[in-house]
Amino acid sequence: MILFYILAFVLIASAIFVITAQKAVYSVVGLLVHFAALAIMYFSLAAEFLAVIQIIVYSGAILMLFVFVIALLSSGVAPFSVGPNRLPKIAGPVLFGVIVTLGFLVYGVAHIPAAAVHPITASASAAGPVGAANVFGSVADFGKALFTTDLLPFEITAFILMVAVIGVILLAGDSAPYVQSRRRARIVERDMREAILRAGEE
Amino acid sequence: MHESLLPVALVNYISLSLVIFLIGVAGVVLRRNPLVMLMSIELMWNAANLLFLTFARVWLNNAGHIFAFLVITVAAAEAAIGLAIVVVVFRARQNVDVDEVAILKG
Amino acid sequence: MSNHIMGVPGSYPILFVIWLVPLLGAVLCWAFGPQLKRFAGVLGSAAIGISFIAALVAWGIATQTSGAQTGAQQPLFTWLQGFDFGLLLDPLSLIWVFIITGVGFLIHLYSVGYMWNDNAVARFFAYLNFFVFAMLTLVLSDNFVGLLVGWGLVGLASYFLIGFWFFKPSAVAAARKAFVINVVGDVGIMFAIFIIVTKAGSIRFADVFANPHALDPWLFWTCVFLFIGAAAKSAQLPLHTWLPDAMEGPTPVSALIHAATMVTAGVYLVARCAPLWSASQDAQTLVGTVGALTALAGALLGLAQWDIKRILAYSTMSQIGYMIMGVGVGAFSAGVAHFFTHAFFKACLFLGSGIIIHELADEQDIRLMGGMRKRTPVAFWAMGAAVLAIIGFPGFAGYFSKDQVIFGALEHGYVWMWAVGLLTAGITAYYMLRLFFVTFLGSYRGEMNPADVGIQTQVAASAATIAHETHEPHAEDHAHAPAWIMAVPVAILGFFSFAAGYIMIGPGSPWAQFFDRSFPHETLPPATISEGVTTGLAVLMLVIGGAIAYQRYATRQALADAPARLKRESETLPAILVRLYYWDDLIELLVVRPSQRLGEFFGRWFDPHFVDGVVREVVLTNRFLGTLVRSFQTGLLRAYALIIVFGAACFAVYYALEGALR
Amino acid sequence: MISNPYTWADWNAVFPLFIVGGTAVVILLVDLVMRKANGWVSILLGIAGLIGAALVAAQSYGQTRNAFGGGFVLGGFAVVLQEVIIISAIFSLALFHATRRPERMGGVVALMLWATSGAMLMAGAANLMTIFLGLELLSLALYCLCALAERPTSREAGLKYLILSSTASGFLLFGMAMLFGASGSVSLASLATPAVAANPLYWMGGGLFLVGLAFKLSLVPFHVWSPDVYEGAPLPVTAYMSVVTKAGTLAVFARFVYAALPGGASHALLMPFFIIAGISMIAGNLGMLAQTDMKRLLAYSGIAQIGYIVAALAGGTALGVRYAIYYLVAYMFMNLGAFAVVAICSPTPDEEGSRIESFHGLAARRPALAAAMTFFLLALAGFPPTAGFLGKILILSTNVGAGFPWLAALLIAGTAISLYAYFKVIRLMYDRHVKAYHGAFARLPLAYVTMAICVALVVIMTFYPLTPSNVLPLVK
Amino acid sequence: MALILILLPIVAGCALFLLPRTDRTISRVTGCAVAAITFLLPLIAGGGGTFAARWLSRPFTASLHWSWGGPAFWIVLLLALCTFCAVLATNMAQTRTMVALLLLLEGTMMGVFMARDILAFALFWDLMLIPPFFALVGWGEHRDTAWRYLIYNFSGGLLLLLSTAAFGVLYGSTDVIGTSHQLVGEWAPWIFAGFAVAFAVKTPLFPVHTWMPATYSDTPPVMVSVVSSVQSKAGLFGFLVIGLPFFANAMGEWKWLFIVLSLISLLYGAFIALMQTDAKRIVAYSSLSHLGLIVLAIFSQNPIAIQGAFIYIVAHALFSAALFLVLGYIEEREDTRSLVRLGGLGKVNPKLAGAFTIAALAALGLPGLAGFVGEIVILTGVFKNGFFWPALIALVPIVLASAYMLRLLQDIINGPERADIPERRDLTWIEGLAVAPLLAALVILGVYPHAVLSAAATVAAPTGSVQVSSTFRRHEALGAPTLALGGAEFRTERLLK
Repeated sequence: MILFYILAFVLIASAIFVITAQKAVYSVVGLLVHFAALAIMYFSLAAEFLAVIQIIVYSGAILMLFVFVIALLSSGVAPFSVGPNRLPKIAGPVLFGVIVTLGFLVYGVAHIPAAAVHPITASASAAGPVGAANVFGSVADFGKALFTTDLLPFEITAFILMVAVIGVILLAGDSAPYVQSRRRARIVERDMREAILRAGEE
Repeated sequence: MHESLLPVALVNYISLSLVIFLIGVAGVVLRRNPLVMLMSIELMWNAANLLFLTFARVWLNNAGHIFAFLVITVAAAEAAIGLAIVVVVFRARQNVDVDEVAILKG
Repeated sequence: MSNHIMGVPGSYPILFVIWLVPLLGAVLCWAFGPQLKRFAGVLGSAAIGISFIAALVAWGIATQTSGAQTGAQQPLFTWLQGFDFGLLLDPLSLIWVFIITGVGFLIHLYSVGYMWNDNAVARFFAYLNFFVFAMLTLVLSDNFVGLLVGWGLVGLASYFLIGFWFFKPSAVAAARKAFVINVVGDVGIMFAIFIIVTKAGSIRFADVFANPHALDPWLFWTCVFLFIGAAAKSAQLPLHTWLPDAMEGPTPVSALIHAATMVTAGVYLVARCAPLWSASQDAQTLVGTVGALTALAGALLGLAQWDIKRILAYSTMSQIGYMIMGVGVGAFSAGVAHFFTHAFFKACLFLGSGIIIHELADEQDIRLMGGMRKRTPVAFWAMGAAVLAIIGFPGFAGYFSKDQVIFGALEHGYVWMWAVGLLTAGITAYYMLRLFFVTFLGSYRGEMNPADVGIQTQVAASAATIAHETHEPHAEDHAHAPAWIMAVPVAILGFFSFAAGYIMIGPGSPWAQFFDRSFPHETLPPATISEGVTTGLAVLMLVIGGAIAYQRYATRQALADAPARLKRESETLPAILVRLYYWDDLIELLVVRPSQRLGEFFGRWFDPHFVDGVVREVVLTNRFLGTLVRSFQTGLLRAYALIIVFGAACFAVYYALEGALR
Repeated sequence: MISNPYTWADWNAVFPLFIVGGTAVVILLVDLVMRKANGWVSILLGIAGLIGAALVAAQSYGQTRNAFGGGFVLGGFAVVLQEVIIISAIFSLALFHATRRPERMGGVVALMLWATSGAMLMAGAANLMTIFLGLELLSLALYCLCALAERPTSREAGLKYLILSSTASGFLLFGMAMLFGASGSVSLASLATPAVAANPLYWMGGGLFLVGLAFKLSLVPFHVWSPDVYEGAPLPVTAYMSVVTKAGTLAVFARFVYAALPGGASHALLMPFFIIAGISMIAGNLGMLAQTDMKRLLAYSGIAQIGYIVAALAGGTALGVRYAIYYLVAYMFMNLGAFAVVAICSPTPDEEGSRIESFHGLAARRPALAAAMTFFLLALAGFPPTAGFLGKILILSTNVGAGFPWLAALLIAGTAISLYAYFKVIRLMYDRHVKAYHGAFARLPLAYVTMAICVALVVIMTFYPLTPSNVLPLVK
Repeated sequence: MALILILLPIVAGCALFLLPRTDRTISRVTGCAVAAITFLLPLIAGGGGTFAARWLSRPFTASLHWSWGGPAFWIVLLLALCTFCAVLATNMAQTRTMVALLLLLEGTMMGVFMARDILAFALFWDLMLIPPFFALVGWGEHRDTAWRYLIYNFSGGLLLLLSTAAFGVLYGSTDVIGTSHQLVGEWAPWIFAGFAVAFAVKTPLFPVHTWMPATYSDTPPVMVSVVSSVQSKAGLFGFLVIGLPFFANAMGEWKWLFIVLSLISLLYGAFIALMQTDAKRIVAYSSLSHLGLIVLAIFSQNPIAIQGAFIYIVAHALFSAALFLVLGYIEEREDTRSLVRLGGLGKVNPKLAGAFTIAALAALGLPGLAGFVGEIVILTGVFKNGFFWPALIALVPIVLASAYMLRLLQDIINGPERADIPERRDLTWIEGLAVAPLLAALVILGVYPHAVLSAAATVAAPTGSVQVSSTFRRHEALGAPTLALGGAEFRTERLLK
């Protein structure tokens, strides 16, 4: 319980840091903290596999990508803000209003359910596909679901990853000489496909 | 529904993820740096993930886990493409200030 | 009683001859005009002549009786469902047919000479024949719609003939004025027809007159609307102003249309609808009043005119006033009688004046005439007879008919109309004799400076010049027509101006017998003043008027200083008469101008800027809204994000509320 | 070992989708092998694969199959939508300038095919997971495709699309999470119970879910991205996006309307959506008024047109979904036909968009093209005798019958406004007083074919208005 | 058979575009031949020439259903005649294009007038806007005229569409023209209002008329002769075949509004025509005035008045076509249509003047010509139904008509000759042939209108009888809806009263 509040504090603080940090690199650091806290939160929710994935994929892959790009772009002079702030003056109040409105939303969702949710729990709980409490969230449980009931989404992710790969190659290789990008594409593509196959075998 | 499996009340989880989500929203609107915008979007998606896992726990339904896994995968792909686009924009302009990227309007 | 007047149904081919031969003449003249040239006149006259002969032949069928019916009725065809057309020849229409074709024939003949030098002679005769056809349609129709068709067509013919010299702006304007005022009359009749169709369920005279009270409570209004038509056509107050202007047409046209026939259509209408008028006392009073006032007003205006044709026009107006008064108050036979005699003497006067005008190369101002007795003796004698007729000189045609009318008013109980009739008779005597004296006596003043006789130069000169220019002589010859062509008709008409009245003396006269079955008989209380006294008073008025005219214009003294007197008189005429009671100005001010202003306001301002402006506003609003929509499209990524977030927030509020309130 | 719970029947249901996705891989391989080939090989291969997929998918029409435990429901509705998506993809491929950058053609076609498979997945997706994945597969491919042209506007379009779409996906995901929380299941069918409807989470989740859909459909006010992205993206991609994104999302929306709504809740739940559909009809047409770029104009037009289509679903009547499909198909042909003409007339195909100037005096230069363009614009405006006309009639009658006369009135008002914009283009083509544009026409044989087919079908659809009869129920 | 009348002109019109741009002879010969065929075919074949094919079965029954029988017969002949005359009179730089547009216009209007299905009616209703629009784009003097024409009429068309949809949903079928079935219920007046606005715009009626003067003065005369004579009758025809048979009650509810508007149109158009100087605008505003009379007739709902309306439709078509053709000739010769600059044409061009005179006289309602018949019959009927004041007020514009028509006529053909008038040739025989049939028809119709009215009787029949209201047939939706949609279902119930 204490853990939850600590994590909640860390999560919110790091999130605010992410969006307020002066430099993009600081934001990345904030995000790293955020993801780490989130992974712990996932553990507390009995989602061990997801927690691991969170660390590996987000912190390990995505954030590294961000760092690379920041490094790449920072070679220029002040690439992130070169002109005046063009956002209309009205934007501040509007955003404030929006946040307040969504605060209202929090209020609504947080306080109404107490009356509304409970009556249905009994009837609804029987309906859902419910796993056993002890194995819930384990890697085996997760893997089984991934390769049986939710096999189709998993297959689709293969396409998504291929899109990402080919897309990035086409975009990034745009101004590079043709042959090189072509070769690179081939290699990356083969690697991706192997990775997907491997994932499928697991 | 097995709300008792949660360490604290469900409301707290929902509120937490909402707050993180809103912070992400604010980040998208307030920041001019596309990289930070992308990060803010990651915050939003992660808030959703947190919610998925919470409800997966409550309902003892690992579909939420699968969903969260898929979201992470998609987020990775999306981040890769997003960064690539940022890079190509940068190549053309030597900066990536989103307030300056406004040729298209009207 | 009143259903006596409708003809015996049957097949009467002769009616088609009367009716359609003029149309044939018109078509031939129109189609073969370039080939016919002057022979168009011969052809046109022949057509009318045939028609006249046919009318004579048809005397028998027109007066035949069968049971309650008199005359001949020839069904034609179903114009529309419930609107059956047919021809009707009964004594009343026969009289009109006689005048139209008989006097018409003479005028046609005269026109051959009058239009000798005009290029468009074929067109002229085509119009003239067409007019005769239209007028015959009017009087031969056995129903109101057919009558209205004829009514409109004579208006058209009149329009064509007034504007015959269509390159002359004044003629064109006069034609338009005549037509428009006549359309006012047409719509009046139209409205009467609505009432008749609605109430009586038929448009045939026979059915409507069988029971006039079927029109109640609209009977009076039917009469009023019919009379609007009559007033417009017959130049009664207040729709009279077109008639003097109509003198812009060639003189034979004035004689035929604007004196003898068309303008008396109103008299015909009232006489034809005698059963309606008999049934409505109010209508009698109204129409009699208008007639009497018109008679007086026309005569007064005649005092202030110098243009020979305009004087005659006002006298026509005045005389038709008599007729209308006659038929209006119920003295139908008397009114028709005055029409009959008037046709002769007025046609004679116009044709005679035409000879003078022709002689003087289109000069029409009597102040520039004088001494015409020697130059145009035929005109002098014929017009002399006609003037005596019009002023009601005992023994001449007008004496008998006018007397009947004036006494008829008294007989029907309208004493003041009787008095007005007598007064008008005196005035008529004065101005007609003035016309006669100034024109024919003394010495010729045509070589004088117009200003010396009181003519405002610009007006007179321009009129004369334009009149000069209008005649476009044939290239090949400038010769005048043989004199007899114009003289003979005038002479014949002059004779009838004298003689036509003798058929109508006394209660058992041929005239009275002829119309015995045509008009409703009424038993009237004996008049307070006997007919003899009336006649005596009329003659007295005539003598007074004539004496003044003689004293002023015909004595040796007067003839000697005629120019100076004319000048003085021209300058001292009362303005109200010179400006025609300001009636034209008033119409201009109250009707024409407002209409034009309204038209301009609507057309120049209201339509483009208001009605269309509203539409344009809508379009502009659209443009503005389009700009508004696009103004959100700033191109700023963050602004877009904000808009989306804002929209999402709105959604969220809605769903939070919906979810919570559920 | 884990036993696979799914049989061949399940895999058959998604077979067309994998044909398309597989073709993309084949194209990449062929591209590797045949280095010297110009882009036509890729395009023709892609078209062949799509046609194959279309034929296979057509086999399933007339049967309803519930594959993958409710993840994918194949039936009349899904098949029709898949066919729409495939045809749009074929017609869009036909608009590519294959010879311009042949070395990239393979990748581009592959991306487009994957996007197509994503949209096809959406057409049958019946649980939140497949919906999300289909949507993202489509979107991710489109981000790349949008940014691919070598001009700043294209990059900008890619960036804007990516950021905004991801943000909207965030809303969508959050909504999905709440829906999951409300029912404890990711299946749409399980949402359709009264008990779930009593849960505020369901309402909030449904609302955010609809925000995400509204963004993809580009309904006002979530439309802001579409004019910019359409203008910036390469023309074939714009053409593709204008139909496929909408078709896929519409499929999801229709399934949500017809399958995921518990009794009694639908009216209140969907009302905001129909309101913004109504606003879109007006605002989209207003936005068109002063545009000078054809793609942008058609983007605004698309905003309005999707408003009409969504309006057809108002009231959730049985006929409404059929008419929505009818109008969608009509819109596909009209819009793609118009894009084909624009593609042919674009002065410099891969550079600065398609300015309206290139249509000035077109009637004198290429009467047939001008006539075709006129026809398509008339069709979009709802003039007879086009499917746009009949489609509007059908939607109007649905709205009136379902108790949404105000939507019908807005449709009428919007159409009236749209006239200006469409007829401005028509007038510019025919007006002799306008200075004619003189530029080359693109050599796109396939685009001419597309144009001809579209004209024919738009007319034929008017007089033989076939609508699929077995589209309901959407969930077994 | 009926389909031939629609497709032949359209196909021929499209085919003409294959000819070279400069062609004059072939296109005119073809055009005349097509118009002649469309004129003769119904005459020779007789009957209804019905073509019917099922089009929609849901959400309501609709058919592609056309027939030239009944009231459409005379309008079809009229349209073919006017097209024939217009094609014959076409003589301009772009003859081929103009003839093609005229044929397209004919074909599309055939589709309107022969329609036996409201949806088919609506289909061609919008379609017939296209040829004049292109004529305005190609030849118009002002840029926004084409817009005005299109926006107004298409907006009306959209309301027509909305009402058609509502009609179909409520009644179950749109394949109804030629039958009579009274619609009642709270929605009926509003459905009718949609129709009525569309018809009023097309006619046009007072507040929505501003497209008309501009269009009539800007469009080439040959095109406007067809537009003003026949196309403007589509709205009135709609009132006759859709309004009266199905919405007699609704019309009764809107009666006074439309009567007042029609009276305003009558007076307003007449007053404006009084002061215009553009000859074509005078005729345009006179059309506003004249057609107001027909609207008055229709809304008086008197059988006689409706007969009169029918005959006046034909009469107005004939004389407005003739007037515009003649004005076209004049404009072609003198290069102006300003009354200020024209004058004295009658002397040199007597045939032209004669044709012009007859047409103008018919327009001002001279007894003996067709216009008069319509006026008197209409107003008789109006009066008969107790509309005293409307009938009386409607007489005023007749007087005004004589004033403005004579002004038009006289200012052009009368008066002194103008020295600066360039061309001085009289009508050629082809030009004469183009107006002669119209003028002849005016005379014949004026003298013997019974022939046309016996056809018109079929239109007026339903109004004379007592209307029996009935419940609507409810359309059967396909299958059962999967969901009971509470609110929506409730509203549906109320709508389907």
